Amino acid sequence: MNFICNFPFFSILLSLFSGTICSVLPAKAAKVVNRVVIIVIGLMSAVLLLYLLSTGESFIYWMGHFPAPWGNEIRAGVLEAGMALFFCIIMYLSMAGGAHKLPGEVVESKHNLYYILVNLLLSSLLALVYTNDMFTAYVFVEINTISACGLIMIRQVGRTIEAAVRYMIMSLLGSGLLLFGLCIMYDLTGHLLMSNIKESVGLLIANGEYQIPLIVSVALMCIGLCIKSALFPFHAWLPDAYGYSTVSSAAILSSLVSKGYIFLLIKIIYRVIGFDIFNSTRIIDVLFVFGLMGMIFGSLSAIKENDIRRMIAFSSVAQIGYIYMGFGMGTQAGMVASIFHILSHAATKSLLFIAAIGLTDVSGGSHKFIDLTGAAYRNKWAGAAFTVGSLSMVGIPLFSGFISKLLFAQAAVQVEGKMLASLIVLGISTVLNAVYFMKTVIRIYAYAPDAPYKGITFRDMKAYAVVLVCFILLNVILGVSSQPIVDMIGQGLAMFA
Amino acid sequence: MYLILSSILFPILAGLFLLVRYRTPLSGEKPVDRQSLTAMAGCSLIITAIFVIAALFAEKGFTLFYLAQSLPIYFRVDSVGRIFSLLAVIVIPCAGFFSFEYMKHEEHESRYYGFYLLVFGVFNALCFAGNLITFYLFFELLTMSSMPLVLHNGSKEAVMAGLKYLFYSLCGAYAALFGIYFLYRNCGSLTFTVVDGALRASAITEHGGFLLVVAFVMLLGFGVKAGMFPMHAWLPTAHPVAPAPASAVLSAVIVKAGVLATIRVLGMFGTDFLKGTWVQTAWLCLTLVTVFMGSLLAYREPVLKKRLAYSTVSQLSYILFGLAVMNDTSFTGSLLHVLAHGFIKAALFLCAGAIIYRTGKTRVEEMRGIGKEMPVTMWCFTIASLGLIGIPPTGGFISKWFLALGSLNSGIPVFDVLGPVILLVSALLTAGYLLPLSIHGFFPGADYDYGSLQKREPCKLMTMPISILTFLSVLIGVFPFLIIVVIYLAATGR
Amino acid sequence: MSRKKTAEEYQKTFAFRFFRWLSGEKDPYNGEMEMHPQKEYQPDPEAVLRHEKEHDAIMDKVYDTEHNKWLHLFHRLYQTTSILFCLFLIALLLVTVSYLPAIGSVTRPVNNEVSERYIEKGLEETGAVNIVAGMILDYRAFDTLGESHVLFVATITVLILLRLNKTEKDEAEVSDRRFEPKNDAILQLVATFLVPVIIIFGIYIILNGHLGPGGGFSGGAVIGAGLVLYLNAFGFKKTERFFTEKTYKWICFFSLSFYCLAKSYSFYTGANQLHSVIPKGTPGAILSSGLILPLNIAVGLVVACTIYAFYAMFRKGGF
Amino acid sequence: MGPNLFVNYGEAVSAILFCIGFTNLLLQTNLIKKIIGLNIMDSAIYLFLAEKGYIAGRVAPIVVNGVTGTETYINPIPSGLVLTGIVVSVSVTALMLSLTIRLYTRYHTLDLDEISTQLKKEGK
Repeated sequence: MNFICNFPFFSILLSLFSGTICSVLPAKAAKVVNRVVIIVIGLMSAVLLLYLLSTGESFIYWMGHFPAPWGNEIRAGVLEAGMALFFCIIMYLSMAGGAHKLPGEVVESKHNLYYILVNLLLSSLLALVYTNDMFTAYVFVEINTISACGLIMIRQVGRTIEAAVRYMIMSLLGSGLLLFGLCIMYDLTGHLLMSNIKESVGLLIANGEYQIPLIVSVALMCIGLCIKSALFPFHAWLPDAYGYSTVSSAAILSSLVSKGYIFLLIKIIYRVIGFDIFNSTRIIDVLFVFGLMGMIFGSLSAIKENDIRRMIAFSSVAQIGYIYMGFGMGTQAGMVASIFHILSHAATKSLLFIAAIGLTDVSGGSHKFIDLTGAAYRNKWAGAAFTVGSLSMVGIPLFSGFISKLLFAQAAVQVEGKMLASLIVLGISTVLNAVYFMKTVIRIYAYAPDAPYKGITFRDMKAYAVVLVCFILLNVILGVSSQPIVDMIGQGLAMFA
Repeated sequence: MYLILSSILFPILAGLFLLVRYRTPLSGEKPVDRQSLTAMAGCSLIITAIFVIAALFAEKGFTLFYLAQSLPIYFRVDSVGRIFSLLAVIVIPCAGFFSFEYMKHEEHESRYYGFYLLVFGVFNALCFAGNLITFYLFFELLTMSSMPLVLHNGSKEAVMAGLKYLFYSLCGAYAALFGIYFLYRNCGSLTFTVVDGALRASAITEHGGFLLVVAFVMLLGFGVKAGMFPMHAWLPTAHPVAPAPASAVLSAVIVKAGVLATIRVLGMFGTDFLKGTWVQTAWLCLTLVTVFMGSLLAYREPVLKKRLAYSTVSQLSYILFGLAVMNDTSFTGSLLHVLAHGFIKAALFLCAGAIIYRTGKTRVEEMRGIGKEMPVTMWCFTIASLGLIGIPPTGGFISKWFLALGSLNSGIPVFDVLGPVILLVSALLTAGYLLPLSIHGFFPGADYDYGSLQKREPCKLMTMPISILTFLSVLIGVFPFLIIVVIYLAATGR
Repeated sequence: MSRKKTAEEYQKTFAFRFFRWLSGEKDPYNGEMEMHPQKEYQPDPEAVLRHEKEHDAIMDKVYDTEHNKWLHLFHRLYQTTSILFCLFLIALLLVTVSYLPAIGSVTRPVNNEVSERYIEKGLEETGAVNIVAGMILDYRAFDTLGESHVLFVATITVLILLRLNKTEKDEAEVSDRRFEPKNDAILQLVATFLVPVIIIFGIYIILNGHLGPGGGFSGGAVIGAGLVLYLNAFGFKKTERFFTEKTYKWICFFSLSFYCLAKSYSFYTGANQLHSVIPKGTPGAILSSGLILPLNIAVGLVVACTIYAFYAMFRKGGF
Repeated sequence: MGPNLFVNYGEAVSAILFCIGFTNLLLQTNLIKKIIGLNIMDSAIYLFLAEKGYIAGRVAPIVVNGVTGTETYINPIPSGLVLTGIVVSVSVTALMLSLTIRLYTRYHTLDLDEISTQLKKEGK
C-alpha cells in the first residue's frame, strides 16, 4: 500500500491527539499547535486528493488487523479528500480571522480549552468524512455535537448558554433518532460497515423482505441528521448560537458543523442505502418540501432581523434549505449541486461572519443596523468583503453563489415533477436574499460623517485583512473556475457507488 | 480582442480607482481634491470613448474564459451591439461632462464618477457580449453598478427608490435566468443569432408550447428593465431622486439594456418560432397598453423629471412594439428610435437638470417664463420635445414612420391598424405634456412679472452637451440613411 | 500481676468508650463534628419585591394565555404537534418492531458471520477471554477511541462552564468549607473502611476486564465513586493533598496520549499488514491479550478522574 | 401490523419508552425533567440494542473452559455497542447538567422560556 493511503488515518489521529496535547499546554502554545495541525492536515488532504485524482480509485483503510465485516474501516475517495481539504482551509481562515477578537470574548485561562474543542471538532469532522462504519459515525457525531456546543457557549453570556441548551436538546433528539434508526438497520442487516450494509440492503430489497422497517430506519436516520443540521422547522437554536458566540465559532459552526452532518447524510444515501433505493422512497419528497420551506422562511426571518449577525445566521437556514432541496430532487445533478452549495455556502458564510465582525468593531461593537451606518468607510476591507459575500449570496455571476444556483436550476430542469416548484422558490429566495443583503450593503456604505466611531486602517489589522482577501479569492475561484470542482464532485460521487 | 477588452476593462478599472483613490473622507480628513478628480474622470471618459469607437470596427469575437462547462464568457461585436454602443459612447460622455458642473451641488462626487465609469464599462460589455450567459452576467452587474447612482443623495427616499429599482431588476433578471436555464437545455449553444433562432428543431417539436411560455417569461423579465407595463413602477420612482445626469443616462442608456436583451432573446428563439403565436399577441397588447398608459400618466404628472420618466416608459414601449411586430421595417424603426429616443431623452433630462441646478425648480407650473431666463436650454428643450413628438425633420419622425409602416405591413389582424392609431394618440399626448412647458416658458403670459427675470443661463459645460445631443437628434432625422444601412445589416443578421 | 487502673485511665480505654457508645450516653456528633449551620438567607426585601414583580411580569408575558392569543395558539399548537408527533412515532415504531425479526431466535440477520467469528476466533485473535472486551478494544477499537474522547470533550465543556476564576474560587471554597458538613464521624468511619475496598474492587474490575465481566469504564466508574465518597467524608482539604486539577490534567493527558499512540500503532501495523510486536500472551492469564489490559487501565484512569472531576465541578466549580 | 409484535415485546417496550423520553424532551418546561427525558430515551435505545443480542438459552460471551462454539454464546456486538453508548450518554448528561447549573445560578429558574424572556429583556 502506498504511504499516502495512511494520510486519512494520520489526519484523524493527529487532530485527536493534538486535542489531548492542548489540554496541558499554555494558551499560546495551544494556538500554535492548533494552527500547525490544521495546516498539516490540509497539506495531507491536498496530497491525498492529488494522489486519488491520479489513481482514479478510492481505497479502504483497515483500522486494525481485521478485514471488512469484522474490523473497523475508513475509506477515502476524491470527494472525501476534497472535503477534508476544504474543511481545513475554511477552518484555518475562520480561526485566523477571529483570532484578534478571542481575548475579548473568552477568559484568558480558557483559551487552551477553546483550542481543544476546535481540534476535536476538526477530528470529528474528518472522521465523519472518512468513516466507513455507521457506529463510528455515531460516536463522532456525538463528539461533533458536544464540541460544537462547547464552541457556542465558550463565550459566556446568557444568550449563548441558552442557545447551547437549545442546541443540545435539538441535537440530542437528532442523535436519539439517528441511533434508533441505526439499531434497526443493524437488526435487519447484521452489519455496521457501510459497504456490507449496502450489500445486505440490496439483497433485502431484491427479496422484498423487511420493507417497512427498512424505510422507517432510513427515515429515522434522515430526520435525525436533518434536525442536527438545522433544517427549517428545527432551527430555533441557530440564530442565538451563531449570533452571540465568538466570531470564529460562528464562522466554523455555520460553515462546517452542519456540513459535517450533511456530508454524513450523503454518505448514508450513497454508501449505506444506495442512491436509487433512497430515491424510490417518499423521503426525498419530504426533504424537498422542507428544503423549499426553509429557503423561504429562513429568508423571511432574516428580513425581519435588525441585528447583522442574527440576520446572517437566519440566512444559513435558507441556505441549508437549498442543500436539502438538492437532495430532494433525487438526481445525480441535484446531488452535485447540493455538494457544490456546501462548498460555496461554507466559503461565503464564514466570509460574511468574519467581515461582519470587522464592521461591528468599528461601530462600537453594536450589531444593530442603525449603528452600522457607514461602517464600510471605517473598515474598508471588511466592507468590501461583506459586499462580495452579499453578492455571492444574491447570486451575481463571477461569485460562487451564482454557480450553485445555476447548478440547482440545471438539476431542477431535469426533474419534471419538481421543476416549477424549485425554480419558483429559487427565484423568490434569490430576491429575498437580495432584499436583506443589499439592504445591509447599502446601509454600510451610507455616508455617516457624524458617527462617533473611529475608523481602522490596514496597518492595524494586517492578518485580518489577509484572511478576508483569502476568503474573497476562494469565493471568486469557486465562482469563476467551477468546472474542475464540479467534475471532481462528479468523480467523487461515482467513487461512492 | 484587446480593443474590446480595453473598452470594457479600462472604464471599470478607472472607476474602481476613482472609488478607492478619492473615497469620501471621514470626519477629520482633508477633503477630496475636486479638480484632479474631475480631470481624472474626464480623461477616463474620453479615453474610453476612443476605445469604444475603435472597438466598433473590431471583427473577431473571442472567449475570455469558461464560467462553467460550455458556459464561456464570450465577446463579439455585431451590428445590433454597434448601434447600442454608439448610443452609449455619445450619451454617457456628454452627460458626464454635464455632471462636472452639475455635481458641484451634490456630495460624494468620487462615488458618483466611479460608478458612472463602471456603468460605462459594463454597458460596453453588455453591447459586446456574444452569448446569453455573458449578457446575463453584465446585465446583473449593470443593475448593481447603476443602483448607487440612483440612491446617490442618500436620503431615505432615494435609498428606497434604489432598493425598488434593485428588486424590480433582480426579479426581472431572475425571470430571464429562468428562461436561460431552459434555453441552455434546448439550444446547441447560447451564442447569439439574429433571426434564425438557436433552438434545436427537435426541441421545438417536443416542447414547443412550453418554450413559448419560457419565451414570454424571458420577455417579461427583460421587459422590467425596459419599463414594460406591469413592471414599470420603478422608473418614475427612481428618476426624480437620482442626480439629473444620472437620470439622463438611466433613461437614455441603461433602460436600453432591456431593449437589447429583448432583441437578443428574439434572436435566440427566432422570429419564425414566435410569429403568430399567443406570445406575440400578448406582447403587442402589453406594449400598446404601456405606450398609452405611459403618455397618459405623464400628461397628468406635475413634476418635470417624473413626467419625463413616464414619457420614457411610453417611448420605450414604442421600441418594444416595433420589436414585437417582428418584421424588418419595424425592426429598423425600433433601432432608429433607440438612437433617437436616447439622444432626445438625454437632452431633455439634462435640460431639466440645468433648470434644477440654476433655479431649483422641479414642478412644471413653477417654470413659467423660464425660457426668458435660460434661452439656450429652453430652445434645446423645445427642439428635443418636437423630436419626441415626431415632427419632421427630427429623428423621432423617421423612427415612428418606420414603426407605423412596419406595423401596417405586418398583416397581424387588428394590431396592424390599432398600433399606428395608438402611436398617433400617444404622440398627441406627448405634445400635450411637453409643449406647454416650452410655450409657458417662452410666453409666460400677460400677467407675468417680467421684472423679476434675471439671466440664469448655465455655463458652457452644461449647455454644450445639451446642444450636441439636440443637434444629433435632429441630425439622424435629416440624414438617417447611413444609420439605416447599418440597421438593415443588423436586421438581416449580418 | 494486675494493676488497677485509675478511673481516669479507664475512661480512655477503648472498652469504656465502646460500652458508653452502646449505652447511648454519648452522641458522637457532639463536640466532634464541625458544622456551621447555614444562616437563613435574608435577602433585601426590595430586591425580593422587584424580583417577584419581574417574575410575575415574565410569567404574564410567557404564560399569559388569556390575553396573548397568538402565544396561546402557539403553545397549543406546539403541544398538540408534539403529542401527535409522539403518538405517531410510537405507532410507527411499534409497527416497525412488529416487522422486525423475532427476538431470541438464532436465525436473525444479526447472528451472521461477524458475530460467529468474534466468538470462534476472538480468543485466538485478541487473546481476551471476555469476547466483548476483545471486540470493543481490538476489532472495533476505533469506536472506543472515539468514545473516550467523547468523555474527554464532555469534561472540557464542563470545565468551560463551571470552572471558576481565582477570586470566585476562593469564595466558593469558603462557602463550601463553611456550609458543607464535615468531619461527620459516621461517614468518616464508614469511608475509612469502604473507600479502600471500593477502590480495590474498581482496580480489580479494570485489571480483569479482559478475563471477565468488567473493563476500563465500569472499573473507572467504581473508583470514581470511591473518590467521591472520600471527598464527601473528608472534605476538599484532604483530597487536594493528592488530587488537584493538575493531577487530573496530567493523568488524563498521559492516559489519552497512551491510548492514542498505542492504538495508532496497532491501526498502522494492521492497515499496512505489518507484524505487530505486541505479544498476545496466554489466554486467561492476567498479563495477556496484548494491548487490551493497558488500554483498560488507561480508560479506567480517565473515567475515574472524570467522574471525580464532574462531582467536584458540580459541587464547587474547581478542585 | 407484522407478526412479531408480541414476540418482540422487549423491543416494543423500548420503543414506547423511547417515545416517552422524546416527548419529555419536547414538552417539559423544566430543564431537569428534560434531562431525565433524555436519559429515558437513551436507556430505551440501550434496551433495544440489548434485546438484539439475546439468543434464547445461551450465556454471556465470556469464554469458559475454552469453549468457543457459536452455539454457546449470545451475540457480543450489541453489548459492545451499549457500552459505548452508555459512555456517550454519561458525557452528554454531565454537559446538560452543568449547563443547567450555570443557567440556574444566573437566572434562578429552570424554565427555558422564562430564561429566554429575561434575555430578551436584557436586550443583549
